[in-house]
Amino acid sequence: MSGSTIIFFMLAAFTLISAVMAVSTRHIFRAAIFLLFTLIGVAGLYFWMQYDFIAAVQIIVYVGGITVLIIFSIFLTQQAGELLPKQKMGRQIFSALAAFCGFALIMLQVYQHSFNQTTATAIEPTVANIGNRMLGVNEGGYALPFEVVSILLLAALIGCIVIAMRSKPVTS
Amino acid sequence: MPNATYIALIPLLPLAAFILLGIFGRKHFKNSAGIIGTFLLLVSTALALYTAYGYFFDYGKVNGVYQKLIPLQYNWLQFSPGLSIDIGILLDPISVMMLVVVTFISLMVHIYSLAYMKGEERFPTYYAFLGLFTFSMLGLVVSSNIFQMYIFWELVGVSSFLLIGYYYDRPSAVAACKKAFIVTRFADLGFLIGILVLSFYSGTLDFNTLIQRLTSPESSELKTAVAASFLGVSALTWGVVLVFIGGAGKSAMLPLHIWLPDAMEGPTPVSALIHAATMVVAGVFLVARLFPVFSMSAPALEIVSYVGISSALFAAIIACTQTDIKRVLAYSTMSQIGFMMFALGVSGSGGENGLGFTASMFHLFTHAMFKALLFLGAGAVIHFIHSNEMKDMGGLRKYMPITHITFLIACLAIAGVPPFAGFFSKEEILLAAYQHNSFIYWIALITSGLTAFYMFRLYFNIFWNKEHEPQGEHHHGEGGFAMMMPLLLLAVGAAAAGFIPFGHFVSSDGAALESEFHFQFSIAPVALGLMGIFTAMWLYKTKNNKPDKIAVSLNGFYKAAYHKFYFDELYQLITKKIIFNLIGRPAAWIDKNVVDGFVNATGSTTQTISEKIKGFQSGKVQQYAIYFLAGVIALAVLFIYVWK
Amino acid sequence: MNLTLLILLPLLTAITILLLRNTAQVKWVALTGSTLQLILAFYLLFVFNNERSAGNTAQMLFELQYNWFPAWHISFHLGVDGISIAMILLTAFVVVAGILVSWNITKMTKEYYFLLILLSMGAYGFFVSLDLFILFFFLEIAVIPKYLLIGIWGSGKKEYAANKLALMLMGGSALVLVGLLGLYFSTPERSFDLLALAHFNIPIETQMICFPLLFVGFGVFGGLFPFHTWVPDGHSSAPTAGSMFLAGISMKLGAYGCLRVATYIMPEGAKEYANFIIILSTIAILYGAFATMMQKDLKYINAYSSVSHCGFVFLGIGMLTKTAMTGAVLQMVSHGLMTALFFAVIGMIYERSHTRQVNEMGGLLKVMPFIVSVLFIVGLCSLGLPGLSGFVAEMTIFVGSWQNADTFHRVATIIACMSIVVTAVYILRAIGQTAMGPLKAGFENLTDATWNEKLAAILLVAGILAIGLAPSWLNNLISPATDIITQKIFPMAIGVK
Amino acid sequence: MNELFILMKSELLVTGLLFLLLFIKIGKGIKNESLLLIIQSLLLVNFIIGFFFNKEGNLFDGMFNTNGLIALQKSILSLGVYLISLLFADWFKKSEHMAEFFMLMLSALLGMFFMISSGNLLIFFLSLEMATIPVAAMVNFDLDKKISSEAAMKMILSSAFSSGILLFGISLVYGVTGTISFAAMPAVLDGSPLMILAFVFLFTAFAFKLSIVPFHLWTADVYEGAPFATTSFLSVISKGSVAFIFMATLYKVFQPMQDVWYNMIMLLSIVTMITGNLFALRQQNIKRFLAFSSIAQVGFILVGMSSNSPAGTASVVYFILVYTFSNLAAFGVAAAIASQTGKEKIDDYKGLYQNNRFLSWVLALALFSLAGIPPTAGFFGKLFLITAGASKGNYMFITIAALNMIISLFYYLKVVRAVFMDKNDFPVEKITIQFSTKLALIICSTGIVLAGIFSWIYDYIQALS
Amino acid sequence: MMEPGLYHLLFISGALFFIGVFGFFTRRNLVTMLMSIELILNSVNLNFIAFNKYLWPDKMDGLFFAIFIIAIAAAEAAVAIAIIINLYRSHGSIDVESAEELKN
Repeated sequence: MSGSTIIFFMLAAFTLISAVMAVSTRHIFRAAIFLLFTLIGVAGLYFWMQYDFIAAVQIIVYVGGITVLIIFSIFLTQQAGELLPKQKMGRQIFSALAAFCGFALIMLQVYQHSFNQTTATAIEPTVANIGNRMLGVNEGGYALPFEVVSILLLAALIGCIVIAMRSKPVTS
Repeated sequence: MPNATYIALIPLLPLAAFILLGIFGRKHFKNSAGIIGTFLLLVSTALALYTAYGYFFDYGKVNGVYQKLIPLQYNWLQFSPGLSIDIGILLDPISVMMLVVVTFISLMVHIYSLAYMKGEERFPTYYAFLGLFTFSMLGLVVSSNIFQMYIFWELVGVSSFLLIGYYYDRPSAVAACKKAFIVTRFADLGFLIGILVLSFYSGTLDFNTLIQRLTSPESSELKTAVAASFLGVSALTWGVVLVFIGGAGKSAMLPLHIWLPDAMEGPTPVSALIHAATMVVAGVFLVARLFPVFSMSAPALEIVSYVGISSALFAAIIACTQTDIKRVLAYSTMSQIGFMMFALGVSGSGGENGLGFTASMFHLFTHAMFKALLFLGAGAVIHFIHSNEMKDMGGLRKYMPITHITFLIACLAIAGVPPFAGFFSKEEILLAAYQHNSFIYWIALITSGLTAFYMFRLYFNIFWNKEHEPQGEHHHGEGGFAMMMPLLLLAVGAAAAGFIPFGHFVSSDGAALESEFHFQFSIAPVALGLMGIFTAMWLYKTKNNKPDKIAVSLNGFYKAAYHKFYFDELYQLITKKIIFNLIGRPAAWIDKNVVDGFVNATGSTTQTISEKIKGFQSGKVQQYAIYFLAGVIALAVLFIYVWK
Repeated sequence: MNLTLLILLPLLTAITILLLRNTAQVKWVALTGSTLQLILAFYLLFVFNNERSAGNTAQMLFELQYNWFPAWHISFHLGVDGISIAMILLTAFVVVAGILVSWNITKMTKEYYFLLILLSMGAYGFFVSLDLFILFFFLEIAVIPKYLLIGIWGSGKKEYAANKLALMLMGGSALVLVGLLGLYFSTPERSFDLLALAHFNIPIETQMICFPLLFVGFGVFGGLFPFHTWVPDGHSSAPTAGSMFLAGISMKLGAYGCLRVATYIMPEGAKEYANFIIILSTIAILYGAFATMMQKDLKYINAYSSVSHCGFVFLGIGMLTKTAMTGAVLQMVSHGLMTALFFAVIGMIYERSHTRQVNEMGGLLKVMPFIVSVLFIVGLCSLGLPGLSGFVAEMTIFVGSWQNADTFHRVATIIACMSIVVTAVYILRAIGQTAMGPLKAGFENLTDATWNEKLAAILLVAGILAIGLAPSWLNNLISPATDIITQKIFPMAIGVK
Repeated sequence: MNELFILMKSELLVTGLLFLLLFIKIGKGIKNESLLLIIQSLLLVNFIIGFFFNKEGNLFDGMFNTNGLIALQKSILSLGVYLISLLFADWFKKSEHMAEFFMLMLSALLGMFFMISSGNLLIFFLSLEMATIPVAAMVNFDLDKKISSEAAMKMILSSAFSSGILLFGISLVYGVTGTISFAAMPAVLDGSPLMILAFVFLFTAFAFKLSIVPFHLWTADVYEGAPFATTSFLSVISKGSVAFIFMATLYKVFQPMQDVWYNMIMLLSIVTMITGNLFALRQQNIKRFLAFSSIAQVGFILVGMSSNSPAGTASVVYFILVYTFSNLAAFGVAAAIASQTGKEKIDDYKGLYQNNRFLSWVLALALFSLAGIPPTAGFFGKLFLITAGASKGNYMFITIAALNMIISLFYYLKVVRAVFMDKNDFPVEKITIQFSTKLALIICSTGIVLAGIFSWIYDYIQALS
Repeated sequence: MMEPGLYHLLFISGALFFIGVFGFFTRRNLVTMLMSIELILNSVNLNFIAFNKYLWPDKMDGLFFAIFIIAIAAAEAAVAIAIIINLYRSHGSIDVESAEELKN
């Protein structure tokens, strides 16, 4: 067993265990922290796959952005220290069952499937390559999605501002 | 060939009276309606007489045989090639004879009603209806096409309905007119199906063609009709028997007679016209019209004769017990028509065999005279007494002498006392029966004795018996001239009509039939008739308690006869209990609850399901997501594993 | 003659009504429009007969065709034959009479007349269309006006009745739609054209599926047993003119569809299912008549009797002989006029006595002789009195039915014949209780018909008499058209005598 | 670059409008009334421009496609937005966030334009999100209503969940085929079980957006909670755009798997029609009622879609045009009533006709059109959908669809009955409607009546598809 | 055990996905539900990167997809949090079961 393999399994275990903890702990802050761990674990897997750029993005956006956002929202909406309410047992079991069935189904299909594979030469996911493509308009260029996302982010921003910056009190 | 136009006018003039008086009468002819109607009918009668003269003495006879002439025919409705309703005029001895009878009796009634119905609120309507009836009856008798006959048959029925229901605000009249219509309609169902059967096998609706196709031995139509059978009876028999049912209904034959006594709710002149002289003999006329076809089927003739004779006897027995004078006359009518009917039944076709046919028609003719007379006379009595019940009458001979004499003539005629008209016709009928079927002959003989008895029972009860106590201004009882003239004219007919050599004109094959007079044969019926008369005289000439005693001694039988052998009750049972409760009510119930219920149930089930499944939309977003995932998994499994 | 006029004229009338401000003018416009339409219908009859006598033997006359939705091969294809003209005449009569009897309507007058005219437009369009798509279009166009007419101006449990009617008719049209699509896709060129479909031999398998769909679908409109249950409630809840239109025109749409679409296009299917049709219609005839006997409400009486009478139409169709089919069409016309008149009379009586229960009335002949005389006429027509149209139609059906020589058809015919007695029973009961007998207290001051009511009644009575007294003009108009239909069913004309 | 301007004319115009609004908002110089006028006129231009300079072509390496039909679809959507801007003018003018609302709506519209034109899964996904996320914000625009935020929460969470499912599906498709380009995909689709699984994931995301049962559960809640303008946008524009791209995807990209998706669509169509109808039967709130009825309508759209033919395309596009008119008219009337009286219950509509004839007739017309009653265009729309669906010869399916029209008629008539027949002692008082609202209602009614009878509208669509 | 590869990664991503799904189903707090969504999106990203690396390294479709998903996730999260905060203000709670007024 090579070192890479060991690292992989450790990363995998870390990610999954964190994920399970993130959805099961009754302390909301711990959940946020476990989410953070999971995201870092996923980033680790990207590193493991030598996709450095995406790993970096993962860390910056998720860890630096989204998690912080979530923690802020927890601060805004939650009295700290209170335990999360427990879901009904029936719902829990049913959800677990549904999730497991889905998982089993997908894994079954995935493992039965023999994937095709390209024979063409790989493109290295370097920052330069990515940057060129990102703003390219020709074959393999992603300028259009880039523009779309930018407008989307603008729209999301406007939406957030309008909704969150409400002035009048609620009348129900 | 006769001129079609004026023959057509015979029925059309009364129709014109109907339209004119029906539409404008109420406003414009309030008082003159009677005169208008009578005048139009007078013209019509004159034309009918002229036609009869022409037919019998001028153009009708070719080579010694009276022809069936069709001076007018118009294609009214074409069903399919060869099968059409043609409205036309068929002249043959019986139709010409009927033209005369109908117009004459109708004219008498028109005239009589001028006085009798005077002052009625719906006077114009009355004359309009009379016109409609006369038109329909005339149309019926001249029909050249079996469907045309059916058409006028129905019209006759409806005009009878209208006239019986003339006093529409009397519940009893309403019930009577409904009953008359419905019972005859029920019979007409048989007629209609009979027409369908006959027309299918003969391929035509035209009388002449139909008779020709179904009687000539070599015709293929006849062979098929005889060969085809249903329930073991040949199609031909079915056809004519069904047609006969129609005739039996109209002619009040057993067991379809129940409407006739009730029909006396109509004004009395109407009873004279419709329920004595004309409409009720339509059944006889129908059988006579199709007689050649009937004669091809022995079972059918048997049925006709037995229905006829049993009705005759049955009605005669009931007539002996009734106290309403119009009802007595009604049952007597039924009895006499039974005579005509069985006369046809015992007749053969052609030559000497056709005696029954001639006798029947002869009796029809004479009966029209004396029965109309009886009714009109009874009308005069009722007009005077304002009651139909015998117990309110008695000793009227002093107050209404003319009525008395004419009534007596009519009674003698119907009783078969020579030389009055009834004697001759009844004699021939009995002779025909005697030659054919002795059982029927004996029954007929007894019935004719009974006839004499109940007629004179009526006569004595009205004009003799107890003395009448005049009340108030009822000093002289006779109606005016308008009422007396018809009585007198009819009395002449009733007295003298028997001397017409009827066989010369009317016979089953158109050739003259010499009727011989058998003196020795007449002894028995005349004797029986006289016996009946004297019995009646003994019982009823003066007031005594003998009738009551006899009634008591005949207890059960008398009661049954008095209650008309419970036929009405039987019908009540069938209609109310069976038709209404067992068919009508369930049908309505099924419609409300099953058919409709199914539709409503579909609606409410949908609503219920809609209510039941609302839990899916629980408002819980997580549950939505679970359903979402479940849907995804279900679809995936379905399409990966099951539905490839 | 341009047949579009028949559709445009009502449309124009309807639009004019919408634009009017003055409610008093509305009814005059409606009357004028419908009278013009009646004149147009007569003109159509006239030119049609002229063309025919000039030797024009084309199946349909005055055909015209515009492409409408070329992508679907839908064309605005109009044309008439004898049957259509008979139906158009019927519609024109009933519409004029209907407008006349609703002269005194005060509630939402404009809308009322608008809907009436719209309804009539649907009927005209239906009867002249030769393309099944537009036929269906016009069939459905009439559903909502009926719903609104019952729901807004009706009486009794009107909302229930309106709903039931709309939903059942919609159900019928759903079946029709599926059937039509089956026909459409069975032809190689994908056509909705009636004549094209008729000349193309639809495969027998398709016929076996589509015939019942279409027949039952149209049958729902026509009140075919056991899909008739909208009839009693719908008719009795509708306002007078609404009932007249419903029973007089609307039910005929269904019957016409059964004949023209189902039977004509799919002769094999008709042959296969004829026995079912006969059984259902025979049941309807007798069962409807018996159910009528038990009704106490005049409108219910007429509604149930309509079920019975429309059973004759289906019987005539199911018998598959030319005469019976001609009789069926005659019965459509006859029943249309008769039932419209009956409803008109019931409406007149109700307006005065404020009751429709027969046992609450009596002796009305005394106070309203005109109305009651008309009631007599219509009752007698209903029970098949000669000289009135019902007789002609029923007898033609009977004679035609009898031409089938086997026991099954015979028995069915006899059972159907029996209804003439039952009909007599319920008609006489109804008339006897309402019109005859002693006058009930409180009815002494009722008045007779007004001019508009008289006019309406006379118009319809004239129609009834025109058929009843001289049926051959109508018979000659219809029978060539039914001949074509039966020829298709039995190409070698069977030896019917 | 000239080509870019022509091919992306609608997108550029909308983007321009979006930025114009942004600058105006920043500058705060213009009153709502005049701003609305500007927006309306530019939207009208946007609608009209869809009929000119149409060219077939693609940009950005096939990521962006356009042709006449797509341009027409965009025009229909623009028309819808234009009508919304007219219909709810009253509400807009009162709102202090009108500019923001329009910015969100326009960005969603822009997202839809890109979505319809999208040529690969990435741009499709992005534009789908762009058409969703701003709408979630729009749902929350009744800021002082609790149900509005509840609805927004439900919308954003459900759509995020569905995005997750969609993305998982896309990732599997990518893994199996190695491409995300629509053009390249048909050649490499193999119909293997994993592919079917991936397709199901993808399909359900469409189903979610189109509110196909059982993925519809968010619909009614969101429609009810959202402001009228948003609800109508969601039910008409969103749904229309997703239907367009769904159809294009099925017909072009997943053509090799048509057996699978035909059955899937048939099944879901039946379930959708029945469920939508059964739920609609009971509803009292007009928005919720229209939500369920629109679910049933989607079932009908699926019938037409199942035909997999140009006729199917044409009938779906046509139906959506008709549906736009009908549904917007219904929502417009409901909004007009709600904005003045606050009444949203069907029972409150009893006796509406007494005081509000115009609104009643428009509502009735709209409902008849939705129910498919002639002579409204809805009749033609439904009939063409069914006819297209019947071309597969599956009569069971067609019969069920046709029978469902009965149930739907039942509940549409329920409203009609309330409006016209039921008595009410306190009917809705006379409602004054703004000119622009009236104009929009008239446009809708005209559309409802004439879009069917003037067959050239359908012919135009047919020619393009 | 063999060398870790595509299938292992797919297993991890699948597991992550359904852990997220489970969380989404069972968590009652809206913020934690949002967290579950993030898990789901991460699993998808992992899928894309894995496919890109092991199967289709010749183009960078998967990679770009992942990048854009991250961007979308951010936008979605932002709007979602805005909505949640708004909901908190109006309902006084971010328990998902406190907002179930719209139903049936």
